[in-house]
Parts: sequence; structure tokens; C-alpha cells
Amino acid sequence: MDETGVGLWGVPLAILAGAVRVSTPFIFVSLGETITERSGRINLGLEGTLVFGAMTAYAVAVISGSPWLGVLAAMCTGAVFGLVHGWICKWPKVNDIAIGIALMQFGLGLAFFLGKPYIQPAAPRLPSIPFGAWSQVPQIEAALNINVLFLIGAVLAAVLWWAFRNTRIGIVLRVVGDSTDAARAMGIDPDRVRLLATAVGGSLAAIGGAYLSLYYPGSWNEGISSGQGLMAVALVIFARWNPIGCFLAALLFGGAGALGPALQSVGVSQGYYLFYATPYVLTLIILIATSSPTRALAGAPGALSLTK
Amino acid sequence: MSTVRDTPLPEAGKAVGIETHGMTMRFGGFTALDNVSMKIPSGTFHALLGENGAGKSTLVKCIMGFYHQTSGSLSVGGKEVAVASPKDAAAYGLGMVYQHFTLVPSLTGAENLVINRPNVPAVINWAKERADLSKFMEKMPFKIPLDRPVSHLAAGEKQKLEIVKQLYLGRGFLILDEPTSVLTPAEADEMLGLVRGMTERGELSVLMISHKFHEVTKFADAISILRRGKLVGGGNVGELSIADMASLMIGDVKLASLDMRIPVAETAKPVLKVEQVRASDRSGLKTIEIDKLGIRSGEIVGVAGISGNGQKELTEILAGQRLVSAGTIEVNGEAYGATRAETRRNRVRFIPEEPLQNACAPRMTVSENLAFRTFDLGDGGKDAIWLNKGRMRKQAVDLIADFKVKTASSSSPIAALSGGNVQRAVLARELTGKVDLLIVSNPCFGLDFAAVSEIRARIIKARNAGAAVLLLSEDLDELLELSDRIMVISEGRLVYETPARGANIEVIGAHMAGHH
Amino acid sequence: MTVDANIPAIITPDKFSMLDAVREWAARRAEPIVISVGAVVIGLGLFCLFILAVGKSPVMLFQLMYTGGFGSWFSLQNSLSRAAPLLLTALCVALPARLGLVIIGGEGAVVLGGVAAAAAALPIVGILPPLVVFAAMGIAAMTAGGAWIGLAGFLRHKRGVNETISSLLLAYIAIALMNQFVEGLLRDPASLNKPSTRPLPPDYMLGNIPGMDVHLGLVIGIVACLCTWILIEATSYGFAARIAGGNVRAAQIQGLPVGRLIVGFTAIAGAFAGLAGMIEVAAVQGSANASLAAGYGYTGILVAFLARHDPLAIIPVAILLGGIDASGGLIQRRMGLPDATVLVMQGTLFVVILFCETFYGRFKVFNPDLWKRTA
Amino acid sequence: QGALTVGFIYVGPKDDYGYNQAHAEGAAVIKSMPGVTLVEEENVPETVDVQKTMESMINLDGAAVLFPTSFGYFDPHMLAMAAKYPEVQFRHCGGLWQESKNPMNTGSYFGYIGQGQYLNGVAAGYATKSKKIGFVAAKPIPQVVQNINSFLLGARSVDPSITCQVIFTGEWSLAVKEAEATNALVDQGADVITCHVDSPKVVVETAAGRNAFVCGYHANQSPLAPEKYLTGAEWAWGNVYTSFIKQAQAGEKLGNFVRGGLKDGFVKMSPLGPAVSDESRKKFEATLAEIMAGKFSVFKGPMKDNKGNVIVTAGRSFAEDAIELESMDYLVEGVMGSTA
Ligand SMILES: Nc1ncnc2c1ncn2[C@@H]1O[C@H](COP(=O)(O)OP(=O)(O)OP(=O)(O)O)[C@@H](O)[C@H]1O
Ligand SMILES: Nc1ncnc2c1ncn2[C@@H]1O[C@H](COP(=O)(O)OP(=O)(O)OP(=O)(O)O)[C@@H](O)[C@H]1O
Ligand SMILES: [Mg+2]
Ligand SMILES: [Mg+2]
Repeated sequence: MDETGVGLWGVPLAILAGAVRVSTPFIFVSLGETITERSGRINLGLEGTLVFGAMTAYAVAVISGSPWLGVLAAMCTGAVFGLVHGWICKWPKVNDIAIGIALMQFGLGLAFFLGKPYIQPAAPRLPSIPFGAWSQVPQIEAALNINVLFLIGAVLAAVLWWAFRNTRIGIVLRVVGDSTDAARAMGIDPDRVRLLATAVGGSLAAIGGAYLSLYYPGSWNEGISSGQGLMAVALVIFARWNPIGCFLAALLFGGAGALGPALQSVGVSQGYYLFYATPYVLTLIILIATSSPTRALAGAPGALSLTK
Repeated sequence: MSTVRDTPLPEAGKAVGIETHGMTMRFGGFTALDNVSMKIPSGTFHALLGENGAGKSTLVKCIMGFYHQTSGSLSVGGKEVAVASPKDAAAYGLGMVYQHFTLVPSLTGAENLVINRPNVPAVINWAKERADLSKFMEKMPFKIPLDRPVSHLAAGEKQKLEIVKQLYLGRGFLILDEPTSVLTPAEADEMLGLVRGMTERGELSVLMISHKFHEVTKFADAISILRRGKLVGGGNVGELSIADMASLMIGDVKLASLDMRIPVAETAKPVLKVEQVRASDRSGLKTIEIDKLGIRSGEIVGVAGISGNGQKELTEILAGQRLVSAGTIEVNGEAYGATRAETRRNRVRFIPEEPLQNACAPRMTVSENLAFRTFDLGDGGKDAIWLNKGRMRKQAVDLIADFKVKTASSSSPIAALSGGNVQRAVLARELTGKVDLLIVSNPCFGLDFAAVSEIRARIIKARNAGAAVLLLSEDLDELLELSDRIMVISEGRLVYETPARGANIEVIGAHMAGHH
Repeated sequence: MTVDANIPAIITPDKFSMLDAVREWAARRAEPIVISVGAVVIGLGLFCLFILAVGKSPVMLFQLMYTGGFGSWFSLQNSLSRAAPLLLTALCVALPARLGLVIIGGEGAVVLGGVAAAAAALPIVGILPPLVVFAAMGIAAMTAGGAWIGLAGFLRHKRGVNETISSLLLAYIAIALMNQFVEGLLRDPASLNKPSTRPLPPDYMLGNIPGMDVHLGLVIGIVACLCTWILIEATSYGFAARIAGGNVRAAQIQGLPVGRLIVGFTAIAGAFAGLAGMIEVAAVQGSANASLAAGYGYTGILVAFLARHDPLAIIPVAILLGGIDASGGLIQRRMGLPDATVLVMQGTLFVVILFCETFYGRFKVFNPDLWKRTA
Repeated sequence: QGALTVGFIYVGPKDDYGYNQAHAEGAAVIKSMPGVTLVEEENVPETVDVQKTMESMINLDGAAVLFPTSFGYFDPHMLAMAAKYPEVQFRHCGGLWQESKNPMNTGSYFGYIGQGQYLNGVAAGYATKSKKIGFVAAKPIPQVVQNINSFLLGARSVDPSITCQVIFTGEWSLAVKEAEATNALVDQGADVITCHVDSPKVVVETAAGRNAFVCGYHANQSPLAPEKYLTGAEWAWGNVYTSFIKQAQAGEKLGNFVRGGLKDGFVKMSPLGPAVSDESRKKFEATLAEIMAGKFSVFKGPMKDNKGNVIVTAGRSFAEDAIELESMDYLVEGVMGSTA
């Protein structure tokens, strides 16, 4: 191997760097969905919210010149999508899964429609912190160039994990998610809690979108998301509704996704489609290994329709 | 909306008395509660009786602010108050323990207690809360683990936790809706005794809804009886006999009486034989070990035990819902795996507890639910591929009439029926035709005594017709009344066996409690 | 479990009155039709506001929708052609839904069905008569699709793996496998710039419905919907599945083979989606290639939910969707609107239709149980 | 001049900064021609949908000339419609049309964009310090493989020790994977990157973000990375479409098999960027001149593939339209990667 490359070390490095780069949207969407599902609702439409968030963030960043304003705007639109979902689903007999899928369609359509003028212009990017400045190896420098949103996501995961046990809001959310009747008996309005939880979930998902369009890959077009929003929702079940689990699952998924390109770059090029399927295979295997036919899914919110 | 309070807020640990004046509640054209006025002075233990649907729950829901009465009013501590929501009721010191638990299963006991408190701080300091809780628990009559998720607690523990929760919240007036239905007699006595102690000390007033006369006479000071929404009588405990109470409750309806018991013949053939069965329980941590359990034709074997000691698992094993890691189960002399063919060939029937949750598809119609056992049965006992909807409907109409199931139509969803009627529908489905083996679990939970005596009569009838019956119940009276033989289950094991006639309740209770 | 129980219990033993029975029947049937039509009208009304907001004419839009989707024999056939695969992929969702399972990975069964069909045809095409080849392709496709979704069912039953997530993961894995096969093992070296399997000769292509310009896949799809309806509504298997879907514990104590039902129904569901893949190969593409992953599996989810998992309702819903799709092109071309307009319209329409579920049981006219209440 | 309705069908969004946009820009050129009505539809998948879209354009819009621009539209979709509507002219982007097999109302047009990638390679050869360049490719199909080979051959014309690492993403449009591939290439030391995917925007921006030079593809992406953009191989479809439409309006027969390169104005190069050295510029312009003169072959012997097999013997060379190039399935010596 020549000295400019990092050779075989590139593979673990790429997995690590890939995990950090690719995981952020998964982290935000899955944390958002965790909040929503912990309240007893499922919003399968976060893919639409994510893409709409990506568009909004990009458009606002282009117009205002500030990526952070873009993120903020994305959060607002995400919250609106969440509110719409939450409001519709509070009506009896409305199926939250189906509404999610329909809203996904709507969000994608609206994002593509309104996003047309923003495909050509370039938006300012979100900043990153050069944790790798100490290194002489440019690859390590690049790998450790970590975006602020990733760090926020990591902190958020820990904070949520703590908040679910140690704050009033967190416990109220769990109460509502576990038993609608108990919540009512406590004088909590479950619909309102779920409405807010879905709104927060939506706004986090939109941050995931903002990361895609404003940082990595950092561009707006109709193909910006390849199903991150949908997959992240699945990761929530995988993570058993645990925020830390979501963070780790997102890292695992991101790292596994980097395996394919990294292996090709060191010359392992046979069957790359199968390498590209690694994240899915790995997730499935772990899911099979950690499930049990005799136990209900540990941690599943009792009022959730998906896990009954 | 904020309510104007004209009553001083209650002090914790101080009993509160209430009074209703002309409470009336109409649902559309139907009057569920008709001009009910009653008084529960502070520091008393009051019992509310009435058959199913009499309006007891409606009354207490009005008191608690779940329903807004059509007319009438409520006073607390002598002052008239407006209770717009359960929150308001709580502010006046009114609390309620529901027939169905309102604890949040995935939260720990401590979390359940703290989160119910008004003014929970935004960030909870668990170190401090835990210290406070353990101090509070020292004063409590019950000991409950507070660090485990409620879903891991036994029913009795949950019931106690419900009461503890109300006391923790500083309620001075407590409504208990059938509080002892999941407790052993000893537990029930203990709990009611402790609660009564608190009323005597002036720490609490209690309004208890109950169907058990002996409880009422033993612990209550006064009684009120509802019938079809009207207050038809009441008085102090000593003034009314049990017969008086019963006739006030149901009028002159004749109760179904138990058939004559035919003694079990020595030669009766064994129907169910369970040997050396091992399985894990739902938490996956403990094992169920049934060494030997046999039931003969025409015999009722009652299984007593505190809930959570393996009864559910035992029924699940017999119903094929739980994997067995070792041992044999035989019915009529052949291995039994609870497949549909075996169930049908051996005429095995199940009546699980909470039939709506465990034996019905709630959204399917009554008629469909009644067809669960026979829909795939063709003429001549063969498997049928095609459904015969006409036959299904006709069968449903017959069964509904036979078992007096109250329903608007056979095509209503079964979830729209009341609890007792769901129970009747399931009995109708399972007790029609010849039965070899009947497995019943808590068949009378929450039912009034008229319904109870009817269901018990049907079980005895099946026994006398030759069925072997396994009866799991948390109600010792029921077991003593129905069983030929009683076994006690404790920690997943059958630890004691006795003929029902002449059985010693103390010994049974001791085994149930794990002293063996 | 929360169940809405707003039906009072009143002792009225069922009496058979022919007239009452007919009125009851008509009322129960009319409800979904009236509510769905109303929902479509409201949804289109909302979409009108959107069109007005972007400065276009709703009148023109609806004219074009009609012209493009249903206004002529050509347009109708256009809609039907697009609806054909959706019938089968919607069944892949609707059938497991009877058991309470939410399967969202039908796409995987479609692509694997297509590959399996092509693989099965390769060695025998030209040797055996077309009918035999079609049969072989059909069997291979249904086996592959059935195995794939059946696997999700199996994992659900045996390991308690959530079927929604496993079917989604399996779909991604299936697409990877499809690409691997089509670009590797099964690749026709002559398929230069679009890697494909060897193409089927023209007389081995599934033709059109006689007199129509719509391939036979539509007939197969409709037949599949009818068969599914019969399976669910008229057979004891369907009834058993409904029990298991309504309450697994109740099914278990009746000794019903819940595991076999789950695996069986998911396998049948997957077989239908696999068949959609086979039709795509045998009626449209002529070979298996990456175009098999055209999203039919995902659109099918929406069709099934809109049709409330009723196999008969799937037929009109799929045609409606095909019509929207067909007219979308015309709208794009004539009104200078981007393709995304169609997505916005679909989204609006679906959200409203699904929201209108809430009106079921609210109107007394449609609810015979409430008639009796006042009696 | 009679009115003429022309239909364009795109597989992706019209404004993808890449393949579809290049065609849409070409379509926009003919839109201003007198008597021409343009109808366009985007995001049309290669399924029965495209058949019905073509038919709908014919039946409802009266289109007389159709340009289904995606490669996968040809067989079976366009051929089926051509058989059904013999009076309509279908021209497909790609080189698939064969006189012996396909009807005369169909045809192909394509550009020798490999020439452009060769020139990209020349610029890359001067720019690379690590002597390693990278290529993000969608799928190992002949068109792509030819571009990869051309790119490296261009670079090796500057320095024969240069190698090219290729990563296939497996899909035509997959933003995150393209970004990951670009990062993996840079991690392995590649310092000039180009690509062949539908929308090069992500690759260009990511590579520039990692401080690597980039060469564009399909359209001019220099605004995305003004400092790092060397040059790019662009389509010039406007010329091609204009000449087709002129033929149609004049009542002439449309060409069935139309191809051309830089010389014919089918393909053009982006203006050289500020990072291109004078030396590089000189060589670039000389090569371009050679190509414009029609005297240049990219593929000429002796040439080995990257497994050591001789594929072109010494002295042999292929013209751009050589049939052998149509089925290229090997990567030349110096390309790291494999086509299977
Ligand atoms: N929300 C309601 N709408 C209409 N009718 C109701 C409603 N709630 C209760 N009812 C009716 O009011 C009557 C009284 O019901 P209630 O639940 O108070 O009985 P109960 O005495 O508590 O019976 P149980 O002993 O079974 O608990 C019943 O006949 C019931 O049909
Ligand atoms: N929201 C409601 N609207 C109309 N009717 C209701 C409502 N809620 C409950 N009911 C009716 O009230 C009745 C009482 O329900 P519940 O489960 O309390 O039965 P119950 O009074 O305990 O009688 P049972 O003796 O059968 O247990 C049922 O018949 C049910 O149909
Ligand atoms: Mg009650
Ligand atoms: Mg009751």
C-alpha cells in the first residue's frame, strides 16, 4: 500500500467515521420517535417529516445565510407535521400507522414541490468541531471532524434517558404511553400529551433532515434521503424504546453502512450489494437474537398499537 | 377552569365525611341514578351494595367527578362543593381505588406514588423521595416492594399499592370498588381490618362497594343499598340481616340453587393427569413444577392460591399457551397437547378469567364469538372448510336465549356487553354439549350474587353430568362451596391437598401464604 | 385494550324479520361507501386550496384528472394497467392484517418473486410450452415471495420478532439479493447497460386481456382479491385467522393452530406479492432487472389501509390510485406543475380518507344497533 | 411549418444537477423553436408507467416525436410503444438501436462522453499529488466502465504511475452512499475525484469538502466547488435535439443512429478551473485539439486489463464508434476495483 492512504486501517477507520457521519439522522429521528412512541402513539411518517425538514433547513439557510436558522425552521415545520399527526390521531378509530404513511407521502410531495427552487443554490453548511486537529494523519483528522449536531444528539440521548426517570414530564409521558386509563385517572389528558410528544418527535426528525441537507451529504435534492426516516422508526423497536439504545443502534447502523464503500476502497469488491445489505442483516440478526417468543417486548409502551 | 373552593383543603391523615343530595344521572333516556341522597360521616366505614348495573359505579363516578350528575349535589365536610374533575375531587381529599387497577404497569411502585402527587417537582430528586417514601411506608399497614415495576407485582400487592397510593396522596375519604376480589381471605381480612383501624382512629372515611355480605357485616359500620339506580334501603350493620340485604338488592327473584351433589364414585375414571410438568413462568426467572395433579370424572378439584403463584401459568400450560420443558399431560389416557383436534376429541373446555381479554375477540360480534368452538365443525363431526353463517346465527340466538345473555343483537360486538354478560356468553359457548374436562379460572370475579349463584350452578351441573372440573379461584368461599377436593398452589408448586368437606381454612391459608 | 362500547345492553331476543334484516344489511353496507365518497370529496376540496395557493386553476386540474384517469377508454386502461400490481401488493398487507400483523415489506417479496420467476423460466423457456413456463414462473415466484414474508411470520411466531421491522429489513435485503443476482449469477451478458436476466421470447410473454390494452396481471389481481375475500369471509381458515387476529389468547384456548395460521397467512400474502413480481417480469419487463423495485410494495401498504384491509375494497382503491397516477402525468404536462404535485394530492387525499374513519359508527342511520335503542 | 408536439420523459427529477437536468436543458433549447410544443414528464419509473406515459403523450397531447431519455426505457417499453404507434418517432438516449432488430420509427442518439472523461483524467493527472485518483460509479455497466477507463487513461497520459480507485454504489441516485464512497476514496489517498452517477452534486461537494480536486460530469458543477473544480465532461443535448426537431419540421427522416463527441458538439468540457496549472492547461488544450481534429483514440494498444490480460494488442486502436467499446466489461490496468 502506498503511504498516502491508510490501507487496511481504512476499514475500521471508515466504520468509525461512517458511524459518526451517517448516524446523526438516525439518532434524531429515532429519539424523536422514541418520545412519540413512549407516549403511546406511533408516527410512521417521519420519513416525510425528515425530508421536509431537510428542504426547509436548506431553503432557509440559502435565504438567510445561516444554517442554524435553517435548523430552527426545520424544527418548526417538523413540529407542525407532528401536531397534524397528533391531532388527527386523537380522533377515535383513526389508525396512527396508516396516517403516518399518508403523511409521509404528503410530506415528501410538499417538500419536493416547494423545494424545486433550492436544488441549484448552495447553502452554508453546519459547522463541525475538529477533534482530530492533534493528528498528523489527514484521514483521522477528517474522521474526527465531528458535527455539532452529532454531539447534540449524543447528549440528547443521555438527557432523554435520564429524563424518562427523573423528571415529571418524562414520567408523565411514560404513564400516558403505558396506560391511557391510568393517565386519565391521574387527570392527565392523554391526547394532549401525545399531541405534544408527536410534535417534539416531528421536530427532532426534522433536525435529522437538516443534518442531511446542511451537513452530510449536505445538499438538497429529491434523493437526499434513502429511507433514513423509515429505518430509524424501525430502530426504535430494535432499541427497545431506550434513548441510549437508539443512539447505539444508530451508530451500529451507520457504521455497518460504511462497511461497503470502505471494503471496496481496499479492494474487496466482490458482491458489494451484499455488503451494502450489512446494516439490515446485522439489525435483523440482533433482533432475532434478542427477541423471545415467551416474553413480550421488554419496554414496549402498553398503549402502543404496533406491539400488541 | 379553576374552581372556587369554599371548603378548607383537607389535612393529610384526617378523615373527611361526605354527603350526596338527590344525585341523579341520566344517560340519554336512561336513568342510571335516581335521586340518591346518602351521608357518610367522617371516620366511618360505609358499604354500598347492589346488583350488577344497579348504579354503584355511576354514583361513585359522580362523586369523583368522572361524570357530571344531571342533578343533585355533593357536600364534603358539610360544605357543598362542585367537583368538575377527578383533580377537584383529589383536592377535597376524595380518593378512589378502582375495580380495575389504575397503576401504570411499567412504572415502579415508587414512580407510581410520586407521579400521582400534585405538585411533583419538574426534576425529581429520587434520593430524597426514596427516603421520604420509606419513612411513609413505616407507618403503613402493608409492606410492598416499591422498586419493582408494578407489572411484576402480584394482584394482591397491586391492590395494596392502590390503597397505599391513596393514603400517600393524603386522602381522607376513600372509595373502594370491590377491593378484596383478588385477595386471599386472610389478606382480605388483614387489609380491611387495617383500613377499619384507620377509620376508627379518625384518619379515614371509607365507602366500599362489595358483593360479599360477610365482609360487609364484619367491617362496615353502615350500609346503603341501590337497586336500578334508586336508594332502596340502608342502615347500621346490626339492623339488617343478610336476607334483608339480599331481598333489598334483587327483589323477589329466586336464586339458582346448586344441584344435589352426587358423591364422586370410587370407580370414576381419571380424566386429567398431569405428572412432573416443568415450565418457566412469565418472567422467565422462576419455574412452575407440577408434580402430580389428577382429576376424575364427576369431580371438582379446586386450586387455591394467592394470585401470582403460578395459577395463570398452570392454565396456560393446560391451554397449550406455555411451553412445557418436561413432564406429561394426559387427558382420557392419551397425551394431550391442547391442539384443536385433541380438545375436541376429549371435549376439553376452558373458561379463563377476564373472559373478554382471554376468551373473546372483542371486536367480533356476539354471534361470531359464540361460534369459536364449532365454526369449523361440519355435519357428522368432520372438519368443515366452508363457514355456515346461517347455522352460526341460529346457534347464537339459541345460546343467547338459553343463557340469558343481555345484548342488543347477536351482531353487536361482544365488547359492548357488560362484564357479566360476556361471562355468560363464554359459559354458553363452553358449557353446551357434553364436557369431559372443564378448566375454569375465577369465574365469578366482580359479579353480583345472583349471577354468581347461576354460574356456580352451571358448573355443578356440568360436574354432575360427568365432567372433571379444575377450578382455579382466588375466592376461598367459592372453592369450599364447589370443590370436592382442594389443592393449594404456592410458588408454582401444589403444596397441599385436602378433601373439601371438613377442610381447615387456617391450614389452607397458611399454605397459600407459603408456610409449609 | 380500549374498545368503544357505546351500545347499550337491552334484552331483545333476535327476531327474524326479513324487512329488518334487509334494512340492517343495507345500512351496514352503505356506511363505508358514503363515508369514503365524502372523504374523497373533502380531500379533493383541500387539494383545490393548495392548487389555488400556487396560482393554478382547480377547474382545469379536475378536468385533467378526469381526462387523464378515467375520461376515455384509453385513460381508463391506463389507470387499470397501473392498478394491476397494486392489487397483489395490497393483499400482502391486508391478509396478515387479519391476524393483527402489520407487514410493510411486500416490496421484498415482489423483487424476489420477479427474480425467481425469471430464474425458473430460463432453463425451460423455448423447450416447454408457454403455459407450462408460466406455471413454473408462477410457482417459483409465489414460493420465493411466500418464503420471504412467511419468514417474517415465522420469526414473529417462533422468536417474537416484530414483523413490521423484520419485513422492512427483509425488503432491503431482498433488493440487495435481487441486484446481486441480476448483475451476477443470472445476468444476461447481452444486457449491457441495463443488467437483466435473459429476456423472455415474445410468445412467452403474458399478453393482454382480450379486447383491452391491459395485461392479464389485472385479471390475476382481481381473482386474487376475490379468492382472498372468500378465504377470509367464507372459510373456516379465514374465520380462525380473524379469531387469532382479534385475540391470540382466545384462539389459543380454542386449540387453534395460531403459529400455522400466522406462517400460512403471511406466506400466502408473500406469495401474492411474489406473483406481482412474476407478472412484472412476464407481462411488462420480459426479464428481471432493477426496475422490479419500483415501489409497488410500498404503495400497496397505502392501498390496503385505505381499503381497511377488505380484499374487495382493494379493487376500487387500487384503481383510484392508478387513476391518480395516470392523470398525474397529464397534470404535470399541461399545467406545468412538477411531479410532486401528484404526491401532494395523494397525501392530502389519503390523510383525509383515513381521518374519516372516525366517522364510522357516528351516524345513526348506518347503525342498526342504535335504531333499537330508542325502540 | 406545421405544429409539432415533442415529448420528453425523464427517469428522475428534471433539476437534479445531473443526467436529467442535462436533458431538460436540451429540451428547453427546442422549446423556443417556432411551432414546437414541448411536453415533459419527470420521475417516470422504467415500468409499465413509462409505456403509458408515452401513450398518453401520443393520445392526449398529440406528440409526434418522443424522447424517452433514460437508458432502461428502451427495451421493452419504447419498443412496445413504437410497434403500436408506427407513425410516431421515438428517439432514445443510448446506443441500443440496431437496424436489423428495431423498427425504423425508433432510433438512438448518444455522445462520446468518454472523451470528456479522458480530458478530465488529463486535468486530474496534473493535479494529483498522491498519484491516486478516485471514481464513484453507480453500476459496472459498459458506459460507466468506459468512463472509468477513460478517466484513468487520461491521467496516465500525464503520469503512467497513476492509479484509480473505483467504488460502485449500486444505485443511480443514493446521496449518502455517494458521500460515503467519496470519503472512503479520499481516506485511501485519492486526491482527485470524479463520478458517474445521476446527480454528481453530492460527490463534488463532499470531495471538495475533503480538500480533494474534482472533475464534473453530466453538467457544469463548478459553482458547487469553485476552487477545487478542475473541469468536467458535460452533455450538450441542445444541439442534438435541435437538429432532430429541424429534421422533423422539414419533413425529413430523423436519424436512426446518431452519435457524436466533442467535435460534433454532443459533448463539451466545463471551463478549466483556477486550480489547473499552466502545464496542465497546455496538455489539456493540445489533447482537446487532437480530439476535435478527429485523430484521437482513447483506447489504443498495447493495453492490459487490471487482471493482466491483454485486451488491445499493440498498434491497434478503437475509434469512438467501435462496436467493441459498446460491451466493455473490463477495467484497464491501474484501476483498482472489479466489475463483478
Ligand atoms: N356511560 C354510560 N352510558 C350509558 N349507560 C351507562 C353508562 N354507564 C353506566 N350506564 C348504565 O348505568 C347502569 C348502572 O351502571 P353501573 O356501572 O353504575 O352499575 P354498578 O352498580 O356499578 O354495577 P357493577 O356491580 O357490575 O359494578 C347500567 O345499567 C349501565 O347500563
Ligand atoms: N360509554 C357507554 N355508553 C353506553 N353504554 C355503556 C357505556 N359504557 C358502558 N355501557 C354499558 O353499561 C353497562 C354496564 O357496563 P359494566 O361493564 O359496568 O357492567 P355491569 O354494570 O358491571 O354489569 P354486569 O353485571 O354484566 O357486570 C354495559 O351494558 C354497557 O353496555
Ligand atoms: Mg360497577
Ligand atoms: Mg361490573
